[in-house]
Amino acid sequence: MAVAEGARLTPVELLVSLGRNPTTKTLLKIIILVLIATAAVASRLFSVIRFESIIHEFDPWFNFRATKYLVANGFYQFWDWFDDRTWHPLGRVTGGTLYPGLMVTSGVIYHLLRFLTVPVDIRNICVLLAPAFSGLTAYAAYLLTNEMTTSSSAGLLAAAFMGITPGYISRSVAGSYDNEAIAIFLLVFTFYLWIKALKLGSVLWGALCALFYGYMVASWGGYAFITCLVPLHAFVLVCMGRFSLRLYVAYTTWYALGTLASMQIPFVGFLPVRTSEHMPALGIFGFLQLVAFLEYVRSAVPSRQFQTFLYIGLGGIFGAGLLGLVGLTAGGYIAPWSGRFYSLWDTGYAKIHIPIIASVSEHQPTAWPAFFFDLNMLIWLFPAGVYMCFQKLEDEHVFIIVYALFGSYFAGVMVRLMLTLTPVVCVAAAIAASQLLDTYLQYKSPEVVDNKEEESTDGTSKKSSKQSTLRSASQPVVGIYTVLSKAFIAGAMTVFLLIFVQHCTWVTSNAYSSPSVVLASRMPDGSQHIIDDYREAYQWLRQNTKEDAKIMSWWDYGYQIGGMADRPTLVDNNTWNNTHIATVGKAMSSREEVAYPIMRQHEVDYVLVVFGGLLGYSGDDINKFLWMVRIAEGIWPDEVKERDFFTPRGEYKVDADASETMKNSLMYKMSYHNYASLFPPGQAQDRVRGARLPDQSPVLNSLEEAYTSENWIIRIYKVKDLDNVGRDHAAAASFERGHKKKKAIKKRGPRVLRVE
Amino acid sequence: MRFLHSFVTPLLLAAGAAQAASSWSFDDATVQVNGKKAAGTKEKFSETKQLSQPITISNTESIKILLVAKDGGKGKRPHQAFVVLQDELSGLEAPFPMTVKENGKAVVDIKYTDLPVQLATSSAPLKASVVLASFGSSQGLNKPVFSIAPKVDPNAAPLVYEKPLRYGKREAIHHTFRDDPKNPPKIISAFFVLAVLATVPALLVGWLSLGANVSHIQRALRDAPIAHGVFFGSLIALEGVFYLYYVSWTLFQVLPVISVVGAATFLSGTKALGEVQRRDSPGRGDYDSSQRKMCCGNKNGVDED
Amino acid sequence: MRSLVSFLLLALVASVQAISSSGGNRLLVILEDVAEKDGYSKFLGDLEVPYLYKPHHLLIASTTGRGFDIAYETPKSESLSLFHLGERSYDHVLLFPTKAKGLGPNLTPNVLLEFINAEGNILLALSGSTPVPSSLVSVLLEFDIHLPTDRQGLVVDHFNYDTTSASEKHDVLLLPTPGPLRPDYKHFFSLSSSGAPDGRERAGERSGVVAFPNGIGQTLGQGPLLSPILRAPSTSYSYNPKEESEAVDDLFASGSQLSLVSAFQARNSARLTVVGSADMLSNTWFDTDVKKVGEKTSIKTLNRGFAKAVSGWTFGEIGVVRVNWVEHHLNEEGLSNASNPKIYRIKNDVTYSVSLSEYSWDKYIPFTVPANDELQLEYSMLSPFNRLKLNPTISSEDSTTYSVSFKLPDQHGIFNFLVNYKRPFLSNVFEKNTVSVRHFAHDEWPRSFVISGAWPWIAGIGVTVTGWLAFCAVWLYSAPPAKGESKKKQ
Amino acid sequence: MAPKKPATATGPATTSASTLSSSASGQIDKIALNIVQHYQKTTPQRTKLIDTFMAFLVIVGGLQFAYCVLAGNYPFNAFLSGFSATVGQFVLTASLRIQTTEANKSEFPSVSPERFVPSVLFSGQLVQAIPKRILLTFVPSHRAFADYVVGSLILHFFCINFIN
Repeated sequence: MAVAEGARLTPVELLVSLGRNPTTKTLLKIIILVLIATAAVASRLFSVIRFESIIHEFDPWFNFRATKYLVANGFYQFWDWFDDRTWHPLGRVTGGTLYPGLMVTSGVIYHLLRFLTVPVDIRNICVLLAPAFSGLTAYAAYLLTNEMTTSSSAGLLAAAFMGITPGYISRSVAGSYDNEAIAIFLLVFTFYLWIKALKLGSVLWGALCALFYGYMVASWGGYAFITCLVPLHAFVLVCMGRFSLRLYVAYTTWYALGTLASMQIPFVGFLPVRTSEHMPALGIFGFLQLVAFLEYVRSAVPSRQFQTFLYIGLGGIFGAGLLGLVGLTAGGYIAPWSGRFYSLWDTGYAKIHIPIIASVSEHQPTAWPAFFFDLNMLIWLFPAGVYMCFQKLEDEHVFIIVYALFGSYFAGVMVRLMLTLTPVVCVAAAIAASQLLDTYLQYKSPEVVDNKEEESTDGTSKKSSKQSTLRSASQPVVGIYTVLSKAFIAGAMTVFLLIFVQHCTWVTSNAYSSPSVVLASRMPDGSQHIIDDYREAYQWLRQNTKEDAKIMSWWDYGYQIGGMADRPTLVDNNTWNNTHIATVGKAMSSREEVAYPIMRQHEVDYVLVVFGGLLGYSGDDINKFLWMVRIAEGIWPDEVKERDFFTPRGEYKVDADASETMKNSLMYKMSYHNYASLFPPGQAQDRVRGARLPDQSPVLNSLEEAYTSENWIIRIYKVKDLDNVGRDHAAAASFERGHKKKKAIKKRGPRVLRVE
Repeated sequence: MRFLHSFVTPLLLAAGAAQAASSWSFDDATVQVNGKKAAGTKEKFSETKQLSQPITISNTESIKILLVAKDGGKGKRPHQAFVVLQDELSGLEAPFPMTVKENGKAVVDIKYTDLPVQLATSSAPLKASVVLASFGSSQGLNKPVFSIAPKVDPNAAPLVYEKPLRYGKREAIHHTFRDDPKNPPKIISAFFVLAVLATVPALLVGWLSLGANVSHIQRALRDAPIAHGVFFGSLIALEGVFYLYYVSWTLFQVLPVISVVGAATFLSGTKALGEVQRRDSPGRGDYDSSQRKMCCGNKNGVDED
Repeated sequence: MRSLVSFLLLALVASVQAISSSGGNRLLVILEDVAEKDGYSKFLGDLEVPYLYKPHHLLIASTTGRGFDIAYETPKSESLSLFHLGERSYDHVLLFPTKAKGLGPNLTPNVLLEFINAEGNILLALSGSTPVPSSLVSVLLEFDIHLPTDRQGLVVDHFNYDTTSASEKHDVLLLPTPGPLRPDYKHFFSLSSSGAPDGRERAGERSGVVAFPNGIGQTLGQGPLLSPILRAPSTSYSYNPKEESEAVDDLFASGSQLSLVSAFQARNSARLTVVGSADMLSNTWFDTDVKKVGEKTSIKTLNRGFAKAVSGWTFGEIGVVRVNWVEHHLNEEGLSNASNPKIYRIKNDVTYSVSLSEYSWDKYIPFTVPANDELQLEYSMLSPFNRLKLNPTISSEDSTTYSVSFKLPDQHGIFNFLVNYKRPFLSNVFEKNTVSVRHFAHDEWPRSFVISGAWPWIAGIGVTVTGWLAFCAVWLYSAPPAKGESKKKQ
Repeated sequence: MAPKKPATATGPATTSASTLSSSASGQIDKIALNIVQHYQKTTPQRTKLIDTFMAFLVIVGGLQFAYCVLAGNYPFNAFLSGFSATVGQFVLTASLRIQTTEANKSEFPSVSPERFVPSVLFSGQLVQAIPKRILLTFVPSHRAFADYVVGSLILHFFCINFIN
């Protein structure tokens, strides 16, 4: 923006002279790109400024832990890492079940900086990795857009959009050290390379594309998006009769090398030839061989013969291939579509079949406002851009169109896939916007360069007009001759852009910058008050429990406990073992007598629950409770029943008329244990669910309260040992409370003689 | 004080014990199985003759035992008048005290439901014996009189007896391993190896038949000796590095070497291909190609670490 | 006086330790009236520290005195407290019958239970003639030991009683010394005819009787922590002497269900023994002549030996197993066999060994597993994958080493080596060692050239590469169709 | 595939059949014949060399696949790397062939300045160093070979790495 300020004052001639000189243009472009990158990075630092340089929410904590392990023990140890501090007692073959790209990247950066004798803490690298890459992403978006149109203003606009659009910032603020942080850059850059390879039909670019595709695979599970999109693009091209040998070269090179590259990742392994998600790519690969051969034949024989040949040969081969695929799938050599994949087609699927997936909030379908919230004005520039692509329909534009359709569907299905949509939105919107500006910023006739665009937002559009001469040569000029309309439209655009920037800044600073580890609240006097219960509790664990004390909690907190408290956990956010999670769910949702043996068997020492009732913190375990029940019910349908947790009238209540099952469930007891004692009689109430609680709080026999954080958000319970004299915990507890037995309790049924 | 008393009593009682004469006995004893509705037949038994076949009792019935206890021939009430049921297998036994009148008339009614669960579920018939004894000198009586066969009738909730936990050794467990994947017969492998290897000469022959040759090598070496030597050499070297990587090296040994050799390939490649270029179609340079090779060499390096 | 004694004790603590029980030697004896102790002088004498002031006599004397430092209290005295500043002030408590209904604030059920939880041992001597204090009743109920209703009951047996002393009341039972509860248990209470208790297997000749005068019987719950030491004969039964009925109507228990001397061992190996008859510990019955029903000759009671065995067991002088060390190591050549590594790999060969000693009266001796029993190692994650018999390998003069070698299952995870040896009358052995078992590392798989099945494919790659090089050569150096034969093919 | 196809196609030349099918098969024969003639006519010797190499790759790949079908795919990674090595090499070679065929020159337009400048300056930080003149003078066939070499090397590396 600074440039714009400066530029506004500069005289026209200077600009014109500058504009004429290609090297200056280059220089300006570089400057602008650098500025955009700076803006992108800067706007992601809100979280650091607001709070501190800390790793954010859940998954990043694991990535952070893994990175530390990698830095400490080296690459090969990392590769063979068997993690015995998660998924107790199963352990996790972490080295083989994660996407190493992120950790390896920051590891390399770390060692590089060390090599350059820059003393830097690995944590800071992890915190700042995402912003750094966002700069690169902006650059990649610039490149991609440049492939679409000849007007480099579009590219610069796209870069600017990409840099600051909230849809991308949401996953890449400083501290959200997650796979997406680098994956989006790789996504866009891979697409750029793909387009490049397609245009030049060169093995080299294809190989490059494959390499980056491999990097992408190493970094994010979302690589499947590329794996499906590129073949789709190729297929569409062929169907449009746009098959070209360039396509053949680019695609086959990409597929042959890319598939091999992806198979190098232990976690991916044989999937590319085993699962159906990857089959389209393979199919298209074969299909292209076929088509290429047909092309050759056509060049060889007269067309009539070719017809018959086509029918006979093609039909036969296609049928055979189809049969083969079906057969293999039936025979189990190829896995049918995985559950996550189904849930993309039928949003209801997950809820029924795989609650573990449905329970994740970011797997929910997107709400419409979210689109506007994340993309603001781009959302309406986007269709215009796609339309532009339709106008001059070349291979790369087909790609944008396909990507647009594909991406927007998935973004509608899953919130998190908004991320994959964002790049194409930026590109298309940029094309539209630049077209608009370029058209309306001609002064009167094409060749005279016009400087009114200085009112326009940032330097980007200025460049566009520098290009104008060149572009006017290439395409017919749309004549707008009244200065008024030009001024009006340009002004409007300017305002929109300004609003956009303002919106992005606002969203970033308010919505996406809080590291859900630390909560911020406003005091009555408006000052900010930090609620730090999580770290308080994790610190307590770290300092007051044995090194290998097993902590049982719902899986959301597994990574954080591992990362901050450094204690073994039963389940964590890497939800690879549904049964294990269901076991925890069962323990949480059943009576003490049932839960205790489970906890004994899993050697649980402490149980951690999150309870927002006192503070009105709505993301607590009671609100997640139903998911635990559902997941448990999925495995033990006859022991845990969701229905039992509702009142007869079908409500989910926690107050006096909650269902018995609910009141006896471990989770309920742990959440509300001693809670009523905080309040004067009859006043006890839960601020999240707005419920008035009974005065005597539930009794715990097999657990004892170990710790409760300042605002009661985290409550930690210790699992009692077996009773020393062999009573059950209820009896022992009642004895402690001073109820002496006078006589032995008569058991029902016939008497039983003692045998030795 | 107390133990003084316990000193004295033996002396006193020794006298009483001396003249031990009478002993306990019983007669006109009957046993009868009573169902819900119908009372079963009375069966008589005595000390001398016990019932031959066992009395069956099912879970709604009860057994009624009547007898007259006698001490030294005349009816008297003993302090201990039990009917003791014993499971002969496990040796477990359960006493059923009789209610006795002054005149020694004793009766007990044993319901099936009163049986301890081990006895009720016992497979062998239970030995029922009468125990009559009391204080004083007269000798007690403990005689098996009949046996009871508890029979579980199907249409009632079956009694289940789960053994209580007793410490002791437990049966051994041995883990069974998954069996390793097995190799195909070596012959087939060997045959295919040979077949695959055989294709190389075939390839060469094919080329020769098409008039392939390397006759330009002298020219090449003459025009750009180093370039060609190094270029082709480095290609072979790279493959050699790959081979070493396959055999023993680690990634970190390989990468530097690759980058070095790659650079060599690029530099020499520039010249070499240039030469080839001039040879085939005179007068055009092809630095571009080599440039691209370089960048790929580096890409290579970048993406593997 | 006691302070002087205890001072001397302190001075000689080392030598005293040598002969005191494995669980400490501070014994508190609680009687209704301290004077009563004379009635039990023999029994207590056996327990007492002999000749404290002549240490060099210790070993000689140790046959009669077992080195306990005994303190006497009455329930009422306020100086009586089992705990001092949260620490046990005594190691063992011996409670003789008291008349009072309650035992006062110092011996509430909670205190007694607390004492057990703090690994203190209690020997409880009851009597058929005095009602049991209610606090004892309720604490026994916590252990699932049941006493007759309204705290009173007398065990009689009209078929085998002592004709000399109880020809009328039949309340002095004469019992053979008990054999093992089960063939695979160690039995400590079967006395050889000489009356010397021996923990060794000495089945077969069990001559001699134990007199059980004027006692109260208990019934035991189903729990595994309980086990009867002395069970009543089948014809005996318990009744309430208070009620003047001629016959028993509501019967508390009879026969073998009626336990006369019962043992309870908590999870922390603290022991509580209920002796139904305090008199059987008294001097009177330690060795008197008794006569069985229908026998002319009278024999001596073995009460002294039995009392020694019971008290010895209760106070941890016998039946205490000690784990000296546990060790497991990798058992493969070429790899380091360091002791107790934190992590193994699946399919490793591993050796596990544990060394056990057993305390016998005054020293540790090698622990031997009873004939029909096994010491077992469980290798478990969630559920045992292996349960293997540990075999004795090395035996020194005071310990035996049991060990077993096996191949770890092909399942990675966090596993436990678990020796859980709980047996009645033996202190609990529970040794859990956790190890992580990892998967094959990337370089531990068989290499492809080792697998014969992979050869053709390796060859395939080789051929491809060779062919490719050749092709490059041809491409670079092949002259457009012309003569010239081809060399330099690799 | 190109060179192999005729051989297979000419195999089943069934004349003893109904007129319709015989006509169809006759068609096939004619087509195959045409292809073969066309191939021999138009293909330069260099391309034939490439084709031979491709044929060789097809055979090797076929053998490996046959072995997999016959003897099972126990070291699956070995099979994959072995087989995909040949496949990858095949497609790379095919690309080379395509790019070096005179007929396809049009498909691969020599890069024109105005199109290439941006991609030099931004797309290729890689290629900044290059004087522009080189980029303007641009030759597919040998650039193609260089690309081919690079691609193949990458391919080989992956295969070696994957077979363990």
